[in-house]
Amino acid sequence: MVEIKTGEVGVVTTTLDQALEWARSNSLWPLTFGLACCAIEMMAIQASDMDISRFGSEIFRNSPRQSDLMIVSGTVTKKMAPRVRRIYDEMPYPKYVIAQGVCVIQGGPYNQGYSVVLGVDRVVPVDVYIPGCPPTPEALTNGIILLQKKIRGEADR
Amino acid sequence: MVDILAEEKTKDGRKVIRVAKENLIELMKELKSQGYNLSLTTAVDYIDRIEVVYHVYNMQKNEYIIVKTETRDNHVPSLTSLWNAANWDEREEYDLVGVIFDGHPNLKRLFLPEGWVGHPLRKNYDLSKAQYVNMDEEGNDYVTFDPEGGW
Amino acid sequence: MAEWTEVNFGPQHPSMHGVLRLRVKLDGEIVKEVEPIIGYLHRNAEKIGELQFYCDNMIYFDRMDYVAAMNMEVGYLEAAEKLLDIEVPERAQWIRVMMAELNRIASHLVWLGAFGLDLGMLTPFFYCFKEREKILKIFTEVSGSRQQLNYMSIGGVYQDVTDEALDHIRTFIKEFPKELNKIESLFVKNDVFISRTKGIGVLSKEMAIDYGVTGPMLRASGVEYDVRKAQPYLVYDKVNFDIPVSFKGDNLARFLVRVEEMRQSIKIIDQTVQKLPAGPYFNQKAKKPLMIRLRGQGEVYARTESPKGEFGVYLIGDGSLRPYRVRVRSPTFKNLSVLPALAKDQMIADLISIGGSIDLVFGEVDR
Amino acid sequence: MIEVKEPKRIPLIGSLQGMYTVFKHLFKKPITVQYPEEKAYTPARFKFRIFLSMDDCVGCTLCEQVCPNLSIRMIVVERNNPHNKRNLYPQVNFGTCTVCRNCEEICPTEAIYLTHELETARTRNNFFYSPEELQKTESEVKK
Amino acid sequence: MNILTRLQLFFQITGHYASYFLAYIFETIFFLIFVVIALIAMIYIFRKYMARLQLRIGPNRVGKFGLLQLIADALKLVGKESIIPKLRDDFAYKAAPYIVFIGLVVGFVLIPYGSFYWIGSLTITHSNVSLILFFGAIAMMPIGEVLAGISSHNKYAVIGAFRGIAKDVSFEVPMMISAVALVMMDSALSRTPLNFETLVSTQFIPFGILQPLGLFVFMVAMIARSSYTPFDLAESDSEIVSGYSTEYSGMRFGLFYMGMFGSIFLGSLVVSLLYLGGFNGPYSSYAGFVYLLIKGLILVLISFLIWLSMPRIRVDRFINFGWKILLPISIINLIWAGFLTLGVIS
Repeated sequence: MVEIKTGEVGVVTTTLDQALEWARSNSLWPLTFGLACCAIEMMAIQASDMDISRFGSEIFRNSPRQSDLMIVSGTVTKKMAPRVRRIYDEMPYPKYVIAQGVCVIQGGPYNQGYSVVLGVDRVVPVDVYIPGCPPTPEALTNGIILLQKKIRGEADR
Repeated sequence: MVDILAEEKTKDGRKVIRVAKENLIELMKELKSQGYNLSLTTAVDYIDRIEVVYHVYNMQKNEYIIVKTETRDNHVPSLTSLWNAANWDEREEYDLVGVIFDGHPNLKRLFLPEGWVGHPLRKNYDLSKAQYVNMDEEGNDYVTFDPEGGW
Repeated sequence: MAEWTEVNFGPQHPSMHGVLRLRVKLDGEIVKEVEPIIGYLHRNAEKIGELQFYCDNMIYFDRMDYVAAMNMEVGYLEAAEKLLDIEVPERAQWIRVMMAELNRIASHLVWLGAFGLDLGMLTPFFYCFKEREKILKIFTEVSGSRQQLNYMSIGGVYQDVTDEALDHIRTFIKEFPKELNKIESLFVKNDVFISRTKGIGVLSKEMAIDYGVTGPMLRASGVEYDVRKAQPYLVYDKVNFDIPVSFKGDNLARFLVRVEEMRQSIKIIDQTVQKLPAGPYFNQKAKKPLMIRLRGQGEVYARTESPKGEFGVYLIGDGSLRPYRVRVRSPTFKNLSVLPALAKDQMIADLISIGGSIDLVFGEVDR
Repeated sequence: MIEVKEPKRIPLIGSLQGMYTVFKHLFKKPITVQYPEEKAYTPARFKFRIFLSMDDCVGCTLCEQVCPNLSIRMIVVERNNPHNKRNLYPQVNFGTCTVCRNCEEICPTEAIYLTHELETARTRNNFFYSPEELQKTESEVKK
Repeated sequence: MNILTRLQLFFQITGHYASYFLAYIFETIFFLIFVVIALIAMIYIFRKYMARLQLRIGPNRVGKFGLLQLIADALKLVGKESIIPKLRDDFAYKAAPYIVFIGLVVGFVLIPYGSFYWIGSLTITHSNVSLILFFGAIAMMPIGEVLAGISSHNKYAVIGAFRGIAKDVSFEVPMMISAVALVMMDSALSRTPLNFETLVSTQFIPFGILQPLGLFVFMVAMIARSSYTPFDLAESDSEIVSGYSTEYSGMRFGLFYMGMFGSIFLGSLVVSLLYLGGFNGPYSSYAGFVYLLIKGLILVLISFLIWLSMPRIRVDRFINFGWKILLPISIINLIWAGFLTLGVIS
């Protein structure tokens, strides 16, 4: 009797989970968080040519409390890294991070220097990495689609 | 008239005035009275000495000259009393090269967090020794050499 | 004063154009004290510059003023070519002027859109980016990248301009002034915009010179000074253009000067397209494997007019393959240092609009 | 020198004119290119990812020297290539590549080149491309 | 014949009291569904309209034409973690979004909707003083915003709350004076001038034509009430992050977000009722609701246009504008309305 019950509940929860995953993947509100060069390309995906609002990421929220997606767009310096971490901590779960550009992935062109964090994944957990310096709006949109697939469990986690 | 050590020309034909650091303020005062303004302050580390290079320009005469002074004890008089433009430039050079500008009102690090060890644009700065930065509750930075203690 | 509230604007703040942090002391709505804290994007380009070949340093200059990469390249090459004694063919010089002016328009368009967003206007941003996207198409056509181009190289340009790209430039300069008028009218005909900018953040002539402010901000304060006229580099002495000047010194003046500069840039591009000479676009001395075997000796300081102001590069070579010291005079760094004086005793809203009118790009401030 | 002046405007009517200008765009066609389905026009010179033709590579290490950010490292791959006696081939870390195209520019045999393949996003921070992988397209590499 | 009596007739077999009970419950359910659909439609229209003005497409991936986008947003907001700041003022922090939302719903309850087809009158509340009740209800919303700003222990939020107070104080008075002008004119025409329905049905000539100044003042006040640009002083995206709602996340933020769009719709409906004749028109006993909806939607589109093309006004200028321009205008309008009323009586 008990087993049957949990089984039913399990079905309900999985469909609910699926519905939530569907909702989350289709309504990723990015945080207005520009760091460097890539921020301009991040603005360009908002603009008319590569309209990110088609995927439901229309609203760039200013407050980390209301956003789901942090696009780390540009070099994270050592002075900035604690702030990036704090902003990440301020975001409510579930939250996702996209590392845009090679500076964020492995330090990029500044990997020989003294003041650049070699990869933002040392600071915050990253879901999708998009190489390029800066990635074109197409590449960035491709990354966001990959993130959507990842949330829905279609791409490898 | 201020004592000038030497006058030379650079590769692209600009006039260079070399001056002892004691006479720097005097010379700059004179240049300012002639209508020159400060454009750029640079400190160059030559291992045994540090050369501080001032680019000054005159808008009316459309003239650009270079004033150089050198120091062996890292101390150079500050020009903030003459031009506000010198303020941030000198802070930057203090931060990155480690020249101490005497008389600067607010000589703090500009780019790097407080507590950073060493001045990176010195030729003997060790790039292999990574420093890590973290932030305490109040939002002040602190620097460690421990890779676990910061980023 | 104990009664003043201290508020931190940034580093993550919607209108800080990147990573500026302002420690602001507020008395209600009135800003009593502003202390800019910078360095959140300090990427040590000057130190890495000492570790790189002369030709490789280009990519770090691309990423300094990342919305005006072409102008940064022009600035660096002005210094590097003098230091390395390399002549630039005539055609390459004209192409450089053309590209630099196109990028000046692109940079001002980004500023225009962001200024609109700062003041709460949502729509002009999209029209500005639509136009900018056209310029980036042209850049992609000639260089292969959109924003960080690495198009120019020591001794000329990397690739020649194709006829197709020239056609696109021609259509662009034909259509752009109309669009610009439209975008400008959205701003200047709006009463609220005028009330937000007119008489706000007045920068006097003396103060501007004292703080080392250059570029459109200096010209908006009534100083007719443009490096392109005062000390022509490349072929700026062969093209005909005017310097827009305003004597008001407020936000509106800075706005109008920048918009007028875009029109003048269109004029310059028009002339370069017409006068573009035939010939080689590259100096063979710096071609192929030789490009990493260039040695420089002596010191050189070159000034150029970037969209933000006077961009200077000071290079010292010691005869080796790499520069001994790279030093950059970044215009935004100097322009930003005047913000505390401008924003004192203004309201928060004015602090934002003054900050927006300075045209901040942090890759250049922090380097 | 031209002095810029504040343009004439009529209070309130000017704002309405601006609103009308914005409103007119309602009847224009959107310029959005719907990316994953339709691709925008990419110019022929557009470059994004490095490719390598291993048969042409002579192992001269020029690309390794010119790379500003140490993305290219030469590794030994046992392969029968008469031009390449030392069996040195470039291995590219695309996680630091800035697409500066210096390697393409300097390569004496045009073995290393860039194409406009841009869908390189990954969910793991591993962007090392071995010389064999550099010959394949992105979809082949992902398998 | 209104919707309540129709429902009561439908449930008559259950007996007199039970049928009224069921009728009230179903009316409430229908009404809440209407409000939620109206809000979702508002946000969807806003996104699509904004996209088209900016030469974009807008949401089109989720469902046909992106119709399910708002469902996804709502579901996501429900499933999101709600962070509550540690140093909050607990009760005020938690109550604030509901105060805003309840104010909005009560506002929707109190306005008349006219009649539609065979259902008859869709109006829910019949009160002789519904105008006063309505202004009371929408005056609740800024209280919620101010509470949210002050209770959430954030400097930006406090600044936002202060700005909100300054804004509200400066436009409420002109708004009420222009409403008084309407009531004054209506008092010559009917015996219950404080009733919304009589106020609308006595508009043989829309009051907006008779009192263009009043229309202007009221419209500005409604823009300021729903706080979008140029008067989004309490939110000010680019200045004080998100103003009073900076610390809110998850569904609590969703309530603020819906409250904002809802108050745009509510404001447009009220302006069209009071000044543009509302549900008046040919065959208004059958299609009155449609007229009201069309007028409301046109006003909504105009509001969105203003939102998208205007910069934000500075807070001190807005206070000046309220007291030095709107107040004199509304008083002039009152005097003008007095003359009109005298003309009507004589």
